[in-house]
Amino acid sequence: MPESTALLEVRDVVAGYGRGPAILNGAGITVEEGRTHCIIGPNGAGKSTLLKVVSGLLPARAGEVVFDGESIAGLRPDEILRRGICFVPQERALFPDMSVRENLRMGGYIITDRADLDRRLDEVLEAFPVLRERGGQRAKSLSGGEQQMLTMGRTLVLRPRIVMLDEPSLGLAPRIVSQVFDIIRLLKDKGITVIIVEQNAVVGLSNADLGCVLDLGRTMFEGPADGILEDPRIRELYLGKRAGAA
Amino acid sequence: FAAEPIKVGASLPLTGGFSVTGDKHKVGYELCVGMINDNGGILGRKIDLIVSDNRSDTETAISQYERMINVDKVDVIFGTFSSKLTFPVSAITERYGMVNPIPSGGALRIYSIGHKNLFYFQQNAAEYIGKTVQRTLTDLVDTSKMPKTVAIVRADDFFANGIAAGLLGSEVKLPGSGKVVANLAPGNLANLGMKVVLNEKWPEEGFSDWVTLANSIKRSNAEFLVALTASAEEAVQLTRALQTLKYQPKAIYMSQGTQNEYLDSVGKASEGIMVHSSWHPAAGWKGVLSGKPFGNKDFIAAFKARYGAEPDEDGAIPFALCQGMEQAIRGAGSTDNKKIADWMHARTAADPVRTILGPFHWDDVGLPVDKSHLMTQWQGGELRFIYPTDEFEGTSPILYPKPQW
Amino acid sequence: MTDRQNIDTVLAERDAYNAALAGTRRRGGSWPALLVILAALALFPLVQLTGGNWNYPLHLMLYAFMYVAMTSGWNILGGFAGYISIGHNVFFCIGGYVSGMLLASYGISSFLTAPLAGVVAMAVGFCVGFITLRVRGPAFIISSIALLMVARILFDNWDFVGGSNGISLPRMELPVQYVKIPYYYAMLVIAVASLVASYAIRHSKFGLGLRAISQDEIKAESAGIDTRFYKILAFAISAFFVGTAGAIWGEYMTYIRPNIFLIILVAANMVLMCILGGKGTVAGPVVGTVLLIAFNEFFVSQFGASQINILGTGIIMILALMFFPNGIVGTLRRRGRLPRILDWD
Amino acid sequence: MFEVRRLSKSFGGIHAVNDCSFAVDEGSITALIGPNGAGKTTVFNLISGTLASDSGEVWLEGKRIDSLRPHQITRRGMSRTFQITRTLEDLTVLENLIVQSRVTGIGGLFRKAIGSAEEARAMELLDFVGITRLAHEEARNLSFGQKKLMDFAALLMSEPKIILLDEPAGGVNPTLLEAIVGHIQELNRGGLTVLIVEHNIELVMSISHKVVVMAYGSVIAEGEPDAIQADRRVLDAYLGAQSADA
Amino acid sequence: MTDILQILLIGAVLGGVYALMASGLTLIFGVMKIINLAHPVFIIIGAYISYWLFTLVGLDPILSMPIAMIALFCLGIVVYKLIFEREASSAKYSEMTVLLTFAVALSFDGLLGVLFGNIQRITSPSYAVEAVMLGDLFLPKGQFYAGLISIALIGALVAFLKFTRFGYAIRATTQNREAAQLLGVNVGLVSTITFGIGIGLAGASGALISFIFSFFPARHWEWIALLMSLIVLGGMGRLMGAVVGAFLLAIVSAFVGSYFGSTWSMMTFYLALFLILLVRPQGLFGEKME
Ligand SMILES: Nc1ncnc2c1ncn2[C@@H]1O[C@H](COP(=O)(O)OP(=O)(O)OP(=O)(O)O)[C@@H](O)[C@H]1O
Ligand SMILES: Nc1ncnc2c1ncn2[C@@H]1O[C@H](COP(=O)(O)OP(=O)(O)OP(=O)(O)O)[C@@H](O)[C@H]1O
Ligand SMILES: [Mg+2]
Ligand SMILES: [Mg+2]
Repeated sequence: MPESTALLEVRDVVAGYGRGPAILNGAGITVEEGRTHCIIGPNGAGKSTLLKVVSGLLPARAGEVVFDGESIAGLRPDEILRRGICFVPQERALFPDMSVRENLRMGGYIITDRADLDRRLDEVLEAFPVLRERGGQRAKSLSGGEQQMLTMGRTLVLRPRIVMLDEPSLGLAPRIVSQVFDIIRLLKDKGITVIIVEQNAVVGLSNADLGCVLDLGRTMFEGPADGILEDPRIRELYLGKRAGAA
Repeated sequence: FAAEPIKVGASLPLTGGFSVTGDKHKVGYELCVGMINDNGGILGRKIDLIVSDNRSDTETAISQYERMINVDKVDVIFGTFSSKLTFPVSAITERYGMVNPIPSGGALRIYSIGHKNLFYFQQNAAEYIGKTVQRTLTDLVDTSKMPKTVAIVRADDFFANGIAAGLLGSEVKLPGSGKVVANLAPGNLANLGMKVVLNEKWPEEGFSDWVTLANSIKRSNAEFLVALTASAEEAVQLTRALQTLKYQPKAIYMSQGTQNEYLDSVGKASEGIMVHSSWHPAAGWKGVLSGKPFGNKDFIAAFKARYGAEPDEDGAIPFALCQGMEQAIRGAGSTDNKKIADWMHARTAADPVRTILGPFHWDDVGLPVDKSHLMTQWQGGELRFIYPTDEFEGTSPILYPKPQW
Repeated sequence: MTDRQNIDTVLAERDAYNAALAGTRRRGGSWPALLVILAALALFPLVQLTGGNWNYPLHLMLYAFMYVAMTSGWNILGGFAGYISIGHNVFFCIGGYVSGMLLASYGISSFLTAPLAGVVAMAVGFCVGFITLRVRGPAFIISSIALLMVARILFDNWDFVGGSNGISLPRMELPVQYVKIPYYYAMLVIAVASLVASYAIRHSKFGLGLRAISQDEIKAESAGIDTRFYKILAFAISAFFVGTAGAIWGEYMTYIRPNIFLIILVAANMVLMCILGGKGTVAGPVVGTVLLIAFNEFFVSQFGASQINILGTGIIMILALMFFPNGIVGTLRRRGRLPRILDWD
Repeated sequence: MFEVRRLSKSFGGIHAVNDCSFAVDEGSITALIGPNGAGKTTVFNLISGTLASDSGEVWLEGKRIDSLRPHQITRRGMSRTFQITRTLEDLTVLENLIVQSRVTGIGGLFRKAIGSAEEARAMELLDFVGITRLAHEEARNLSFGQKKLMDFAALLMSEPKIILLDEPAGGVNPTLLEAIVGHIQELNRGGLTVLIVEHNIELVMSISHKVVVMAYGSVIAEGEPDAIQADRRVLDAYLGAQSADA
Repeated sequence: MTDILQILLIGAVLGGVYALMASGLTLIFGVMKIINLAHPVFIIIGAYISYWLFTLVGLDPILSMPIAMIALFCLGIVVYKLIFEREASSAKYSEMTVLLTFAVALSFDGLLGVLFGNIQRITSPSYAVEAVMLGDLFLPKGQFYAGLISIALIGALVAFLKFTRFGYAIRATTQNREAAQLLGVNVGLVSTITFGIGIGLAGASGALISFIFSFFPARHWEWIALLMSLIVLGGMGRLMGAVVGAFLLAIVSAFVGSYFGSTWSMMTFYLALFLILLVRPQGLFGEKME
């Protein structure tokens, strides 16, 4: 793979919690600009841990995290965000007592130019009319799907270069799941690189360009998403037999 | 080189609620011990004074006396300040058969539980202070101008409750067994023919609502205010609140407030406020120190020379106590506490202990015989001594009615 | 791209990986050593026969036993069930007053009435728990402080028990060198009893239930645990030990008054000792108590009793919390460095 | 065996559950589905006693249970899992399981915390969900999916007669999920009654005997899986475009 | 009638002061979930600063209030950095901090005692013993000024939280720490500054109470329960709740003190606390927690 297209290069990362054993043992992922990536793997493989390392929430013990040609290992989460990597964790990360509009505004917290921020907000509300409708409502009173839209909308305000979503379809009704993937396509259309972690692997992979299998804290497989979907061994180990029927 | 020093232990409230007075007790003890040592000590032995701070806390005080007696192995102890701390400490000293000379701890109940080694170094128990208040007013104030109503407010404190019991004429009982120690009826206020229009207490710790209290006093319209504060600080707070509200009674008596700190904090507002006292610079008591005469005047001179400030009651009392104990050790010829106690119990009116607070001899329970408190009043920024009028020279006339704020 | 591995290899590797990461199970404590220590404590008062003056060490030790009992008691509610009370000395006070009033009025020794005092404390604990255990976390902590304040005001104004001036109790007539020994043994018995109870609870279904409650009450409920009953029972048991200790302490002091029992520092001591030693562990209260009393004595002997003492206690506590967030016992165990003699969980 | 009659619950102004009635037959697997915010979790909370209902009745084996406290309901043989897993974080995984086992009488309170028979059973269950190695690990250290698995294993510890599963599949790896579903079906054949809330529609349709569809707090449809899947209302409200593809 | 109005006035002016004392506490709890048991000790430090400025250079406590506020703001930041920051990632943060703040309170109590002795102090500007007369009613000037300034400060705080970008960040951090962090809020900085502001408010109220209540280092224990009852009544972490709670309780306690005796006036606070826990555990303004 030509070096130039790798926007984010995570290589041989070793990481663990506190004094505990290493959870990640040489995990890595190569992220190409403008493409959608899907990480799959069994429970406890270290998928969330990997995203935490990239976003700066968890320090790596070894390995490199190179973004846009510069190492970002050891930076604070807000510094990494300023460079353009935005992370949406597994639990929905809203401000429950703030209104929808305030939540969106918080999305643009690092944007200091007020006019610019207002313009972006308008744009997002354009893309998600529901959010405009509910502008004054408190975030916690939204339904699960609306909350997910708000999270995504907030990410759009920021216009990051990379968005990392940890199980975005979790707990959502099928109808909303398809909406979420619509939004992910929308992000891609706007030139944003997306990384998702999905247990709903078939749906995840079929909506992604590239896939990555993580197991035992290591990267077991990396390649085009459809390739992964079709590999029988991966299917047996990670996708479940039923996947074949789908 | 001389023999082993005599170790003397005292635990005092150097910090906490009683810090102002506690600190002065330390000064009083130190001054006296220093002078004795300068004079060659007692029985050829120097005195080694160990003072520790009990933070005005009961449990700490107890534990410190335990420590002094068992670990530091002191020969003699000096008492602590306040009834609150003295009460429990006296049980410890009694257990070890130590003489407990008490500088301050006037509540009658302390002397009612059968301890044999207590010796009080002030005029009389708190319950009888009311007598001094009563006599001051009857003797010095014209009957027609006498206040008709009185408000009595007090800290819920051992000492203050004691004074209140005398003034209100209540029974002093031992809770639990219910034994009546003294029946003080009808009480000094009743004797004065005054009607009690407000009787209120505030908690001993953590009270800060002085303005509301002052407002209640003002609403009662009492002509005479008896304010039984437990410490100088409380006296300051209450005075300020009363001043703010412009409560104008004919007279105010407080149980604390002779201290210079009181004057510093309230300034002119002190004018006309009466406070009882055990000591006054004008009192011409004659005492003895190291076998030589050493009276009140000498004390004042020595105090000024050493500290460059005027002494007050709280320096004088511990000094007198130390003076008395010096005579007792010398008299007993040893630091054996049994012998010291026997010697002290053997004092009589004719052969008393002689101190700058006057002569002392004690009854069986350890209260002084035949002594009563003085009444003082702040006049022109000075604490004047107004009653009794016949004991010493230098008595000032009473300022009555109290000038308005 | 990594090479495609055989499914079996992956599965085998998974097993190896799992084995490597597997957590280890806890070991048990060592009993013989404990029995030796206990025997030594039981024989210690014999030193008074040597003729030296050991009153102060005896005093300190019985004081330590008392705090061991109170802290272990506190730990049942605060450590196991996770309800931190900064007002537990209310039960200390109740115990002291029940036995104290019986002693003062009828002359019955506290040694006899201490269990009764404990039961009264327990009953009060039951009632109080009924109200305050409805809230948890910060609100419970605050309610416990309020309980302390309310009790203080009530006792201060209750003339029957002598109000804020308190009452003095008859002394036990014994020669000076023996006078502490009965109290020493009484406190030792209470301390050992509290530890045994604490151990038993920690290893029972009840203890497991309490620990579940400390984590998530809704989950505990839906796991079939009667949380309200468990909590109140824990509250009552913990009040029992604190109350019994108070009963003996009152007679030992020969004087009881609200501000001996009902000052926040007594409660603070319980909390501190427990946290320092290790909240929710059986040995923690002992370790914490011994350390804190030792520090305190050290300060007193070095600097005399003064504010430095308080400053020192505060700083030690900060350091302990920063470097031993789970208490000494808890943190050492996490790091696998806990001596076996302290591993009672 | 188990029935909900005219249950209602509102939060402030929101009618989360509104006059909701349905029944679950003994020995069946019944699925409760519906869009996000339909009130499914709230119904679970009302049934299990975690929340008090505003009105309505819950009947279990011919007795009303709506005024009982949660632990009493659990003791009658009805256990549940939580959508957002609740773990006893400081307890080990093993203890998390043991806690669920039944305690009888005051005497039982002071029985040994971890009996050997219980332990054996717990280890068996952990082995089944593939997290044996975590048995002595504190539960806080589990990944999202591992917690879900632990929760499921713990549920079975109490040997319930009826279980309520709130989105058991969310976040669980598909391979493992198949095994779990197989296990549920096996238990069901042994007499266990199951009420399951799940957004994984494929799973729902393949295992359930009856499907209840909720929207806006009320039941809008009820019936056999096939009939439900063809129901227009359900399609509109819930399934959306995605399942139309399937 | 005059009587009642008079008592109401006394309670109300004191309420203002309590409100300021409680506002910093509430702010810190709201944002960081720290129950700052050391809050009263910081108030006392503020009072000492004003006391010494008054005693040594004669600076009026109201004028020295900004100095006390800034000094305590800095102290708060130092304390936060040294002690609380490293704990912020711990799972049992809220519980740990109760104990840590307790330890901090103990340390400062001891330190102040070593430095200044546990001697009661009070500043005596002339207005501390004067009153404004409103017909028959009087208004103690000291309390009145302090109450007014408190309200102004609280108003400024509210505006700051509502309208500034930093205020947004503070509120966001309050509600979801991790999310705020992931949106680029430097939550470490926000926490530090918020803690500083909270302690700064403690300093300001210290300056104001320096002429209303006498103080000494160990005094802070007495205020803990009182302040706690205020913030619980209002709903923990709710600024407006604390303010309303403060006024309500101060007024009720003034009535209780006047009609039932001073011994019982403090009881108001604790009984109110129990009542509210029984009836509405989330406080007057709090929202029901699960
Ligand atoms: N805070 C923590 N402390 C210690 N270990 C942890 C912690 N969080 C996760 N782990 C461990 O790290 C491993 C990987 O966890 P991670 O959350 O990255 O898994 P995951 O791949 O996201 O799984 P899932 O699909 O279940 O979310 C797990 O074995 C888990 O036990
Ligand atoms: N504690 C609460 N306070 C206020 N509103 C609540 C509460 N719990 C639930 N709700 C509201 O009640 C409605 C139903 O919620 P519920 O969680 O039961 O939905 P659900 O069907 O489980 O949805 P999902 O599939 O997203 O889990 C929602 O609108 C939700 O916002
Ligand atoms: Mg994960
Ligand atoms: Mg739900």
